[in-house]
Amino acid sequence: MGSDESASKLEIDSVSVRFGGLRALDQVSIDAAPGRIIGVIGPNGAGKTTLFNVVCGFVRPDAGTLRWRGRSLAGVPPHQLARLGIARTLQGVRLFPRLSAVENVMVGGGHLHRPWFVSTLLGLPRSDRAERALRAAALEALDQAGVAGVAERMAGGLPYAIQKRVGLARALVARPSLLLLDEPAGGLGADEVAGVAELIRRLRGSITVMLVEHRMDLVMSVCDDVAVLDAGALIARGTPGQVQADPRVLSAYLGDRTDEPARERKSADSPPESAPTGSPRKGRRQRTAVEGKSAALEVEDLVATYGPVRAVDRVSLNVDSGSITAVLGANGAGKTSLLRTVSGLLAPRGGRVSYGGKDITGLPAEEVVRRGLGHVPEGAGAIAELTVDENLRLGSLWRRDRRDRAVALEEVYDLFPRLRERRKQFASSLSGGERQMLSIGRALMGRPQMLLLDEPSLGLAPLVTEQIMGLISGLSERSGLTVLLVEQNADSALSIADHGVVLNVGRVVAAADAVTLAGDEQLRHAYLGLPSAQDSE
Amino acid sequence: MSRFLDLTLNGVSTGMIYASVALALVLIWRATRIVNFAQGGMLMVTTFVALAVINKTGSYWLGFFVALASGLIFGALVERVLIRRVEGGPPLNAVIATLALLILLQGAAGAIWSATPRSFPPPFSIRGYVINGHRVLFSPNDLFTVIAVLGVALGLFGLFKRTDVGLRMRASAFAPGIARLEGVRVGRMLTFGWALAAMAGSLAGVLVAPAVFVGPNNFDPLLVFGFTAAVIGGLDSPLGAIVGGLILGLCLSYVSGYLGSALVTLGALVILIAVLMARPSGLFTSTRTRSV
Amino acid sequence: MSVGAKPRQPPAQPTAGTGAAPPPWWRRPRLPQQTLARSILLALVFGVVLYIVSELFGPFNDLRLATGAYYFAALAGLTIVTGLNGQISLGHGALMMVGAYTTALLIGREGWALAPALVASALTTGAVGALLGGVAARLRGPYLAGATLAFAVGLPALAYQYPNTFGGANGLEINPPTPPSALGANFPLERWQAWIACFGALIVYVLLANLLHGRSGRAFRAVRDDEVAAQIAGLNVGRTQVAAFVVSAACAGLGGGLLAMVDSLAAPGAFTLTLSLALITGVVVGGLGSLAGAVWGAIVLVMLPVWTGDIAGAFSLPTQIQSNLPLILYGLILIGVIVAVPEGIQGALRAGASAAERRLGGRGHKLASENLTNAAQKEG
Amino acid sequence: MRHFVKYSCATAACLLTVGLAVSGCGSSSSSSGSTVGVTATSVTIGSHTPLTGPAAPGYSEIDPAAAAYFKYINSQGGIYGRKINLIYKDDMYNPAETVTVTKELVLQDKIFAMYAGLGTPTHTKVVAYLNAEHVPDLFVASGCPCWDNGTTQPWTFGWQPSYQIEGKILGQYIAQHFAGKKVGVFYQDDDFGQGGLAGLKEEVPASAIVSTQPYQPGTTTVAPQITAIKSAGAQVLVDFTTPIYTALERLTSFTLGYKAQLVIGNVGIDPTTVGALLASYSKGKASTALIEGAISDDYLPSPTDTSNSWIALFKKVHDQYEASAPFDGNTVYGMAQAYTFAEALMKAGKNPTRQGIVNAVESGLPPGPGLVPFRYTKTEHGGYGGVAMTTINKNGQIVFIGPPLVTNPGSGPITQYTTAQATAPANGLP
Repeated sequence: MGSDESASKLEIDSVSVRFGGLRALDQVSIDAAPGRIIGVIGPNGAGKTTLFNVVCGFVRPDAGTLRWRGRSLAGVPPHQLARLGIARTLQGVRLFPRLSAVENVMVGGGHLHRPWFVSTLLGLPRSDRAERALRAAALEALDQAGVAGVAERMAGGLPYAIQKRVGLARALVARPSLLLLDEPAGGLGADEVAGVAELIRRLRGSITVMLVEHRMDLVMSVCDDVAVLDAGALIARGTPGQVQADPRVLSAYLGDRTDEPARERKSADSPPESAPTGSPRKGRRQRTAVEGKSAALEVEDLVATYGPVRAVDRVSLNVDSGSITAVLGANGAGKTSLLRTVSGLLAPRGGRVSYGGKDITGLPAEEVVRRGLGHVPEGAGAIAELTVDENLRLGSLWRRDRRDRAVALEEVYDLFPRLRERRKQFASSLSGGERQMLSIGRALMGRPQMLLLDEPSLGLAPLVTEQIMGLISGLSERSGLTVLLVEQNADSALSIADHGVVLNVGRVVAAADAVTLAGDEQLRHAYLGLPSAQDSE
Repeated sequence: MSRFLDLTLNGVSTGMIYASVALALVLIWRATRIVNFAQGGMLMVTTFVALAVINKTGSYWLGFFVALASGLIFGALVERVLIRRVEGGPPLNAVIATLALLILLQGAAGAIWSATPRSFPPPFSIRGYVINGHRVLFSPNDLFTVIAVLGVALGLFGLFKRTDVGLRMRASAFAPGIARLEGVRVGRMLTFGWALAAMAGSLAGVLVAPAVFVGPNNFDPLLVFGFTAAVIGGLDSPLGAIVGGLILGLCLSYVSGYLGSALVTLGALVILIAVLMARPSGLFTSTRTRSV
Repeated sequence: MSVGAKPRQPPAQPTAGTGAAPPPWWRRPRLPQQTLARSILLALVFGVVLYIVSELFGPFNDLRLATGAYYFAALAGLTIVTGLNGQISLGHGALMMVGAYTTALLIGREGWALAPALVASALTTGAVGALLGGVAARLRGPYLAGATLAFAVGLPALAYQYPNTFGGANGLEINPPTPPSALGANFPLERWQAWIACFGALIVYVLLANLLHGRSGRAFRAVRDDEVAAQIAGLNVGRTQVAAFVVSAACAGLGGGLLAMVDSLAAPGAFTLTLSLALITGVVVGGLGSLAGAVWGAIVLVMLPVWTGDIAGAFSLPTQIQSNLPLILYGLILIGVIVAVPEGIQGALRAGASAAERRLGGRGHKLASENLTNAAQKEG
Repeated sequence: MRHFVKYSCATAACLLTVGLAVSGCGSSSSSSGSTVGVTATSVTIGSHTPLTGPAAPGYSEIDPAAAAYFKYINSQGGIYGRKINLIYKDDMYNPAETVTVTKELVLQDKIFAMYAGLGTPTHTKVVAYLNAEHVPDLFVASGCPCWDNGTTQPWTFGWQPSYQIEGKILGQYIAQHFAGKKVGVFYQDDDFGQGGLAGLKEEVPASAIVSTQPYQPGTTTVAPQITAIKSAGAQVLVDFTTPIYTALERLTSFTLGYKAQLVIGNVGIDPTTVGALLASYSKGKASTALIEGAISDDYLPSPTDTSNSWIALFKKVHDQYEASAPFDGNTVYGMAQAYTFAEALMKAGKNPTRQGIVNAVESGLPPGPGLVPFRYTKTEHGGYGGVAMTTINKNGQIVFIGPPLVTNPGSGPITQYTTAQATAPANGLP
């Protein structure tokens, strides 16, 4: 490391990447100076992981250059980076689950000690020596990561936080000069994040670290430099303090973009010309008769897990009939898992869900929908292989009344004239906004009394987001639809919601009516890691 | 030239048979992500059933439809009784389970109907048409074969594209999670998918039976070539199954005619590898990029 | 609206240091630390066991032992590529065929001695495996299954196409090895064949065990578990997959060579698709991904037909049913095993062993039993 | 690493346990002094044959038929008071399996002799073993000339006429009766088809043979081969095929409108089997309409010839012991072969030994149900030495159209055999 450290510089120069019509990275330039810790932040879908994938050779940039130690990285396959002194961790953990922790780490250091194949085959002392040296290095790396005690345990069975550290050790064992960390704190609790921060801080000065993170507490506490991406473009660069104060950054996160020209993420994605009825009001909703309504959905101490991760941790909330409740929180806070558990896609590990007074805990999804609970899934909820018409019809098939199905279809087309135009097209050819409309429309085909909406604004241009929010608000107002809305874009969500709930690491950390919550410190803390009252506890 | 014509026609009619077995495999793959090695055994059993009906009643068409119906029932039964139990486990286990079923079915057929192959009547004449004074290797029965396979393919296409059940099945195949959210009972769709696939397979059985006779092992090569055809076409694409079957049928007919019958299986290997090297997921499946 | 529990993080810090209590005496055999010494010792132990077994057996059971040994070599190869590297192969029967024909040609036509002929068979088949692996590295799941199946069906055609070299449908015959005169004039041929086959299987076992517990085995398993993460960790995924195929093919080739030696033949009828499918069945039923599983698989492949035959023989049924009863039983037993023990025999044994351990071990050995569970998983 | 050791040890222990368990069972009976497989009341013989798998059709009937005949003999008191116990094992036509089941029969079941092991690719792999172990290898069920070598394989005997002999006699008939016509040959690509073709070429001038098309057993379509023969303009079509491929050839020729004088080797002519395969195409006529007029050959009486005393005997045995199976050429084959074995055992005397039965066969056997004599001498182990020409009549029956002819597998002359067939013994005993 020592001598060439001065040259261990990564230069990302005007890199652009397009996926189909989507511009994932747009002329991004970032330099990573030796010995510094650089954070890359930005809302979901900003292009952070794509940036790492470009560096690692998984994605070929359409334009721009990458240089490492002065040499171009173009055409370098991912598996050769380790030898060039570049190591990376992956989003999630992605350990090798059926290898022990120490074996995982040994794989990462494999290029350092390579015995001859034949000597391994015969078990010659030479390979024993290499193996011992590698094992020692791996144990040291595990120790460095603070998890030496689990060396012999199977990686797949380890607690999530431990797995994260093993993943870090797997990267560290290669003695990299540049370490790329993809969400090192994703899915971790506050204490665990602090531990990871400490680990990363210890690397400062010796190697260059670049990290992509949603957890602002981590970014703000360890990074020397922060680069902010939004919609594929670099929008800010500076110290954590500078970035936190930057209004552009705040608006990128919280979605208040009134002072900013709308940026089109999708070339083909012009907003729908005829905005549906109930156009959004910029102010908070001022609904009155809330107390007179009965609770439509009651969630009590709900627990759900994904493998070792406790995604939903004893969450309780009530949604009043006819109201809009927003569930807010950063990436990985457990919002989507909460919805999936309510709608029966994910089996709960504990707790109770009741809807309309009836217990629906653990009911399979296909039955839950028959109780009048529609779920609009996240992202590409539209089935790409089906046409618009088929996607919509699918939503009403479980209903017996054939004639009403046709009526519902016409109603949805009236609501989304743009979809009527494209009824014969495959969903794969739609723009992001149109797909979102299609997902919502499909859920409406079942004439639900309640709608679970998962990040309807994900990856959409602000104008489109506004229209979708307007639509939801309108539906709720006109037909008394109850809505549980999961959103990252807190400002948009709260603009139409009656109530808000903030999740952090699977738990409810705040709940209040929308107006109160919009000004709450707790929300800013959850999103941007700003100091709040809680931290001083 | 007339030889070339004969080989081409022979390729088309055998290709359609391969296509219909491939279709059965594709339907099951799409629905449950399982390669059904028992397909050859299942269609063997339904063909024996059809033969029994024909011999009893003397009516080909009754036997024909009984074969299709018993295929439907048999497929659903296999899915419910066997496949359900191995579905969640390691993917190879399902393969082994279908292999075991194949062995079981062949043993049972040998015990019930004996190893001796039997004659299966063709519904139409097998005397070739005369073109330019030359009697070609293509008979009304071959024409029926082609029409029947295309008909069933079109019927399936219609079922998938035009009916509610088809829509549910496609949704279950492409996005089971979303399908469930829209109230589709995905489990039933899987059973129905197996039933339909077994029906397509049983069609292949009765169509090919006049030409290969009915015996416990007489349909083994059919499974091998049907699977090859499905892989060539792309396991997710019914259209690919038809095209894959035709390509394989034609190529193997030319290989056998011009290079020698010893090279047929080797020819299938070469064609398969050539296609997969150009398109690792078959002709009609788009390769998806892997995620990081 | 109610609010969930307040954030409360249990300290998830792991204990520092190893912390594990020393394992009880019965599971720490004092064995040399050097792999080479340990391999030799193990080979000796196994060798002695096999020697005793072969002495106890009559000639026919010796033949079964030899058959099991060549199945083991092929199954161990399949364990590498399918169990540890995650690439399905339905073509290992054809690879055995390559090995068998190489041995038969070298011994029968070129007059080679058995040992060099077997080594050459492993190497030749390894080379064929490199070609197959090059194709396989580009394919996934059922497409790989289809390609290897076509390989299994297509390769025997070469025997028909070149009858002068490969003997056509009849294949080739070779003379069985002669037991050295030092063993006495009445030394049974089958025992000598069993010794040779077991020696070959033992070499496969030891070499593969070395390989699997070293760098290559780790690489194979890492690529199986996560190709992307393996790339990031510096592994050339394509090359690792080809390497797994080469090693695997070499084992299958040796297995084929041993088959040629034991059965004195190389003929297309012995290497049909049925053999390839039996092999994949063997690894899955034995327990995918461990050499011990391959041992069980070999026992199943040799003994299951015997058992089904014996059971069928206990009935007196009409000829037609009697002849097919073993097939029916075979299918039924396979289905039963797959449904009842999806992890295979070795997997079931491990689960049973660790359950028994937990019950016996009590609190003092809690950590030890945990180690066992992990070790068991690690073996897989 | 320790785990590896531990599991290895565990595996070794398991192996040892399994070994002990296996060694416990089996291998207990060893008759001291007397001949292996022979007791005062029984003679145990063994056979390998495909009972399941692609090769099973037809062949799987032979050993059960023989077993039925042995049961009949046993019910008549056996041979010198000994019952013949035939153990036949399924080898699925897989040579490696043949080796295993043969050794099982010899080592574990302690058979006195190998009897009617079926198939060339299979049985060739155990000839060396059986000879080395001095196990009589009687009446291999295959027409390969490779059994016929008393010098190098003193323990092995063929039974049916070799494919060459058959080819030669068929070839002579073609050369005599269809002189000047173009001949096409459709044959199975193994030693059966190749042997027949080689014999044919001894007699038919090379210039007359316009096309020879092999097929692979297991192939689903023979159309490419038949179109080649048709376009070569062959006027005489010779089939060295199994019944399934005879039927496939007939169907394909029918589709193509290809008409030629048919000549079909003995293996592929059995009218019962072929007729059953073509039954659906008969349209009211005899199911054998498509092979009517075909020239063939046989060395045994036709199963449809109920006036023949042997057929009557075999039918009686069949109806008594194996009634559910069809009565066809395979049945006659199996029973005739069983009769030959009974002859040999009888001739070996009251106290049969392995060498004794070999000597008995080498000293010659009466042809029994056969139309031609056996070629059994000290050096010749070939079995029936010829065939008689036949044709299929309107009723689907085999009709003899010429006297029995005999020859050798080489280039020896073809001569007539004039001795008439013996009458079957009433009690079935030689």
